[in-house]
Amino acid sequence: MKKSTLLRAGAIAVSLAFVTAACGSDSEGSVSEDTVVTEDTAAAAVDGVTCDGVSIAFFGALSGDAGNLGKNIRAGADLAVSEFNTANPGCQVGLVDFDSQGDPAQAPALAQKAIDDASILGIVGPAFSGESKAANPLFDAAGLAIITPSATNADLNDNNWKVFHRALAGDDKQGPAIATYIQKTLAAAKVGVIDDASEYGKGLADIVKTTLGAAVVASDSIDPKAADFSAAVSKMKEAAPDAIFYGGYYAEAGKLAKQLRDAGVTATLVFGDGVKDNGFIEAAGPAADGSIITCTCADGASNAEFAAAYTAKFPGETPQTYGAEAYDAAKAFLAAIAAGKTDRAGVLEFLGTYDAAGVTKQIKWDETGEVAGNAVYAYKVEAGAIAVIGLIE
Amino acid sequence: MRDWLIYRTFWDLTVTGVALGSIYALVALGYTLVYGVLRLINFAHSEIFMIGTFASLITATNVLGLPMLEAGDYPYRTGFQLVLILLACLLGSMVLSGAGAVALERAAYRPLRGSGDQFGAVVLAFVTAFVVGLVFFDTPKSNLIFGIIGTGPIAWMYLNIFRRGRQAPRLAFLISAIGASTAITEAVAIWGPRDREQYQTPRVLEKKTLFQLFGTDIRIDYVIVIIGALLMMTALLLFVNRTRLGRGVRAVAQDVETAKILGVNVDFVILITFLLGGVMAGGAAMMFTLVYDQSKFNIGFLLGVKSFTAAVLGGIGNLKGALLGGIVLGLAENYGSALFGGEWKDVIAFVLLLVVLMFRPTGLLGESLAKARV
Amino acid sequence: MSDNLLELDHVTMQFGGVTALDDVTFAIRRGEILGLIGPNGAGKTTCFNVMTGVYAATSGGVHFDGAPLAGLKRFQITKRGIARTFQNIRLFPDMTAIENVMVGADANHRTSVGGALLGLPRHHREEAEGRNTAMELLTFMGIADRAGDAARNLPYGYQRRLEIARALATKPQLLCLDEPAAGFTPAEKVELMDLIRKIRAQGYTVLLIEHDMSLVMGVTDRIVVLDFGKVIATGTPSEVQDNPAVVAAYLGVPDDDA
Amino acid sequence: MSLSESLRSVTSGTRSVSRLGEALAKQSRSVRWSFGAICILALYLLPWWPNVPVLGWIVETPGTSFPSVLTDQVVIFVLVALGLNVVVGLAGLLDLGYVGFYAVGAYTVAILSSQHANLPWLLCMPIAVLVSMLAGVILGTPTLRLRGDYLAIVTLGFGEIIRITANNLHWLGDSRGISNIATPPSIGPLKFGVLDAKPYYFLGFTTILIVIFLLRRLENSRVGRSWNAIREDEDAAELMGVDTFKFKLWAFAIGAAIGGLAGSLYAGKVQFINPNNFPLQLSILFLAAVVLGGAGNMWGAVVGGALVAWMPERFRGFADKRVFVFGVALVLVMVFRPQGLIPRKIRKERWLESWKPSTGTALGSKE
Repeated sequence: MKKSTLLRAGAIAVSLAFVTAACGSDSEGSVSEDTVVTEDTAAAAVDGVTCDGVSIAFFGALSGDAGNLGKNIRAGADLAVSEFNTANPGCQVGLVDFDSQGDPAQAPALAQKAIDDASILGIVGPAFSGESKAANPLFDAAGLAIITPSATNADLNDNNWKVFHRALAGDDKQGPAIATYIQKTLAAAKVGVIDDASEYGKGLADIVKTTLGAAVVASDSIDPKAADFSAAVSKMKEAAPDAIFYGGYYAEAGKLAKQLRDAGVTATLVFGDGVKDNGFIEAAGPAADGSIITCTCADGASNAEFAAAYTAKFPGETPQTYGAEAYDAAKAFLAAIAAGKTDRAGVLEFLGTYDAAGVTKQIKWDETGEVAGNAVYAYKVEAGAIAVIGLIE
Repeated sequence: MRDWLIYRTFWDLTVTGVALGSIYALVALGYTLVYGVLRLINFAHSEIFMIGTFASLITATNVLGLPMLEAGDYPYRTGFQLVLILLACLLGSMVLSGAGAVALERAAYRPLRGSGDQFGAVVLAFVTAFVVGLVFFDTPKSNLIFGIIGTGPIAWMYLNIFRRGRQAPRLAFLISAIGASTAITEAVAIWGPRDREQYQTPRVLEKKTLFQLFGTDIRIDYVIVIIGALLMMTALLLFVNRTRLGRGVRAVAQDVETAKILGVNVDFVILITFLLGGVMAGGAAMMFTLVYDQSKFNIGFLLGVKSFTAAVLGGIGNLKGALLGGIVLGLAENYGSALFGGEWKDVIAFVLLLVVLMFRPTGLLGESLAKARV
Repeated sequence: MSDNLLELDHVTMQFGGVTALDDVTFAIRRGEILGLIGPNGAGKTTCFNVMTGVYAATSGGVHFDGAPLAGLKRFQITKRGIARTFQNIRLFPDMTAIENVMVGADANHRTSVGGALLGLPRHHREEAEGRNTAMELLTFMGIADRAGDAARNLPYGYQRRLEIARALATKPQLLCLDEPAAGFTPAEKVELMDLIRKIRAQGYTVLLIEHDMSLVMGVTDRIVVLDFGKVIATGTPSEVQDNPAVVAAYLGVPDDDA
Repeated sequence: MSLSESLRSVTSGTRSVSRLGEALAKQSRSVRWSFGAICILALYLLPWWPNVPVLGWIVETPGTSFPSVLTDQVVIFVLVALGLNVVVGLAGLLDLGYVGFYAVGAYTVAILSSQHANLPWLLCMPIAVLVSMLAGVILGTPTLRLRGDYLAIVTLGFGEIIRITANNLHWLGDSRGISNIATPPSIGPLKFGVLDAKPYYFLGFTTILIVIFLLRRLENSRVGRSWNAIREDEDAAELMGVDTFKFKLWAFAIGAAIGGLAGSLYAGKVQFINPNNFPLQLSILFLAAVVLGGAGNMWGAVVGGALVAWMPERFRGFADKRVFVFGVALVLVMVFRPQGLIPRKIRKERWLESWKPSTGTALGSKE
């Protein structure tokens, strides 16, 4: 029973993979055409692809403090690869892990190892912005294509890395969208902004602050390693804003939300994609209720096919943040392999013309590696779960 | 704008600062006691605190059966039941932290003093066998069994090596402490049910405002923390100054050799010192979970560093200094964060320490546990 | 130039409420062996510590070779020409005997980081000079056979002598010995007395704190007696021996207790 | 084989190493020199060791690039351990914020070659060393008067202050860090690019050799003796004429300079730094490296630094558990070998055997 579900889901996914492959060569193909082509190519492709000794790699934290996030991302890539391998007995693609622990100090040596492994044709990752900056120059020099499913830092694409791609919009898209949401949808006149002084959190908070301008009545930074945020809480309590945006990760967001509510702050809490994790709800408890979370990531769970395939491969689990993006990223590489690209230059070139419907969005990159479209989704915490509200206009 | 804010929020910051400072102070006591007696920075004391927060969690959920969250709401309790739960958690924290501190002393420090005993040998042997087992086994259970089987012969061997031990250099104690700290933290992170994620302790105390002071809400949890810290502090001072064992602690703090000649059982006194420090850290841990209701494997590290800073600020080895240092540090961090922004919090703490040491090289109240009665 | 090498001028030293030295005045003449005696807690070692800069006197001053010592750091006082040993041996335990002495000899050297890094001629000259000084002193003290051993591994008598050798290596004018015979057998004490005389014969001035009366009486030229931080007698050994105040202090005559 | 047995074999291993050293010391100068030359040559070829059978299996770092591990971790840790050993092992000053100096060196290069100017690495490196040294003096001047353990917490604070300042000041690149840091200039076949780590290793190893050479000179001089004396008994040292403050400050400054040197090498290699490269935990790891190897013994520091850097990469397969194992190993090594793997040795004065009294006696030379 389970197995058949798996197979069915696999077949669907594989067909999707081959759509993308077909589209790769046919760069003019539109979305509607794709869906039409799907049915035809799926059957034809099963015996079509042969390859030997090729693999793609996952680069990101699998252990250490950020390990859980990395495991979720890797799962998406893993799903795509195993679907591909099931469908192509003649082309078994490997998935090699590079566990950076999210540490920029370890990243260059791992990147070097990935580069030295000639079978690796593409990298899903690096997962974080810091390690991206440390590792990407190496990938760039080696001409090894990367698609990051999660590093959203705004200035990553300013580095003229020709190998750089990302499967979701950057914080330069997310920040203004958050500001818009706060001002338009929440209609907040007074806004408080807090960040965790990290690259991601402060970067996002700064964009939000700049966009909101005079509406920001109070702002502060917290030390994410500390347990007590009373200085920031007192400040917010005094300024009594209508909404508070926090730029940072979910663990601290949970503690902060709780302390804000305990102090009697009633403002609507707004967070960025770093908070989109069940850990936030667990940490904040009832204090999380009604919080708004934005993400440039799509909700993988709301794509029924993808969610079903995911649960089939990882029983009892549902797609987590960035899992769907990682799936799309891996699919792009697999499409390249399916199109007969077996060297890095070929894969890189292929990505430049890639244009296919992914689980999350239409995947097509501009010259800087930014994915087309500025989709930023809003989510809301309701009854102990993060539910998607929709796109932020 | 900032000046206006700090004026209006001054009393708010004072209350939270004193509450956080009280927790610093209780943890600082452990550093100060051990330092006063052994001249050792007990780097692993932060993990004793961490164990305490988990003890509170285990007592509340596993022993008392409280749920972490009740239908999306906190499992508030009131009246007699509330007091009982809080006391049980306090007891659990104190017992486990105290036991942890004692075990730490006997396994990681005592062998370095050249007087390692069976207990230390067994603990070290078990850990050794366990680590070796990691090479062969993947599941914690089989590893555990392997560890227990391996313990016997290795412990016997260790005991023999202990017998010819002599006092190690002080740096060795520090590194052993760092090693123990790393091992404890990582063990919780690896084999804890939630890995490296945060744990939530059930919130049984509703954080009601008791009264207002200078326009600031005074919450019940802060009041409990401040009063609790003062009570524990007083009890410790009474113990050290009024009891025979306390005199022993002071004697060893003053001069180990003389104390030995006078017939004080130095190893036992050191054990008591660690126990006291652990119990205080356990109390601090329970109060910590009361205010912040959460815990994590690495929660002790930064808090430990801060508490040690507080101990030095007040004058290391000085019990009252630990209290003063903790509260001064808690307040300085709060006021400083409000003035300069929270991202500078730790800078403020350390600059304060530097400035104080510049003018008072042995801290605010001077050092010496031996003179704690002054 | 005055005849006195070192003068204590109305030195008072208080710790909190306790007066350890009370208006102490005495002088050490060039080339003599002066004994500083007194019952336990009389302030002898405190007196030493004030002289060598460990404590700054509460009031009064110390003059050495005609110049005040106030405000000088300890190592500067050593370089001026006062060297000392310690009541409880304080060698550098993990360094060899020869290194211990060379640290003393280094007081007269000037090579620092730059010179050592570049291997300047002065560095080599001073190293050679230090080794020679150190070996000769060890030979002089009769402990050269253990020159290469760690100080902690030397027998007790050797350690005491090594401390003297280390102090002498600083080329002092005044050598201060703090109970050098503590723990010695009578035979060793006799040897030590010879040694002190030999040191004096080389032109050093010696200040000796000692408990053992026979040693003090046998070797010193003059004696200063301290009791409760006050100088109660000064004179030759025989004068001091007959001084009733000294006898009272040592024997604890009841009316002195008041 | 149980861990304690392997511990014992490590012990006997270091013992046989020291026995080898003793045996070598008895040999003639030419034998000793050629042995040293062979060792140095072999170490220069370290990046190729994984290709050697058996030895290769031992040293290789599965899952990550061995030459990069050498340059990014091993060389840096060895240099840092050498520098910290001056402070902790020789002068006996407990420094828990050594990462601060490492950061100052790396940031100086980053600022001068990328963030605010475009100076070449070769010019930035000496400036970085000087700036770190200056940082050492600035931190040391007020704090070295404090007693031992107060120094520990103050230095720890210093390391954090450096990191947080770098994290919060836009001028220092804040939390985003600084990219595009200049690499060392290529000389002939040695191309300091992005992909080949070997030139960096040769540079790093040469730097280590030079640092060892210079430190040996210091150790065998009045400076080294003064440091030892301060470590053994500070009060006695000062009363023997050692200007303790000056030499402690020198120890601090030299340690800081070497830390800064390591930082400048690191920045030049990876070309990107951010404050997360310099966490407080790294200071503690550095200290562990020195003490594990044997505080006060330069070779101990080298071995300790190399082991602490290399082991986690060698045992990547253990993922999370390696940190736990490292903690346990620290305790066990300290319990059974408290002086470190290669303990400090009593100096052998080779000249003692051939010493003959000179004409002028030391005592007679007085007036």
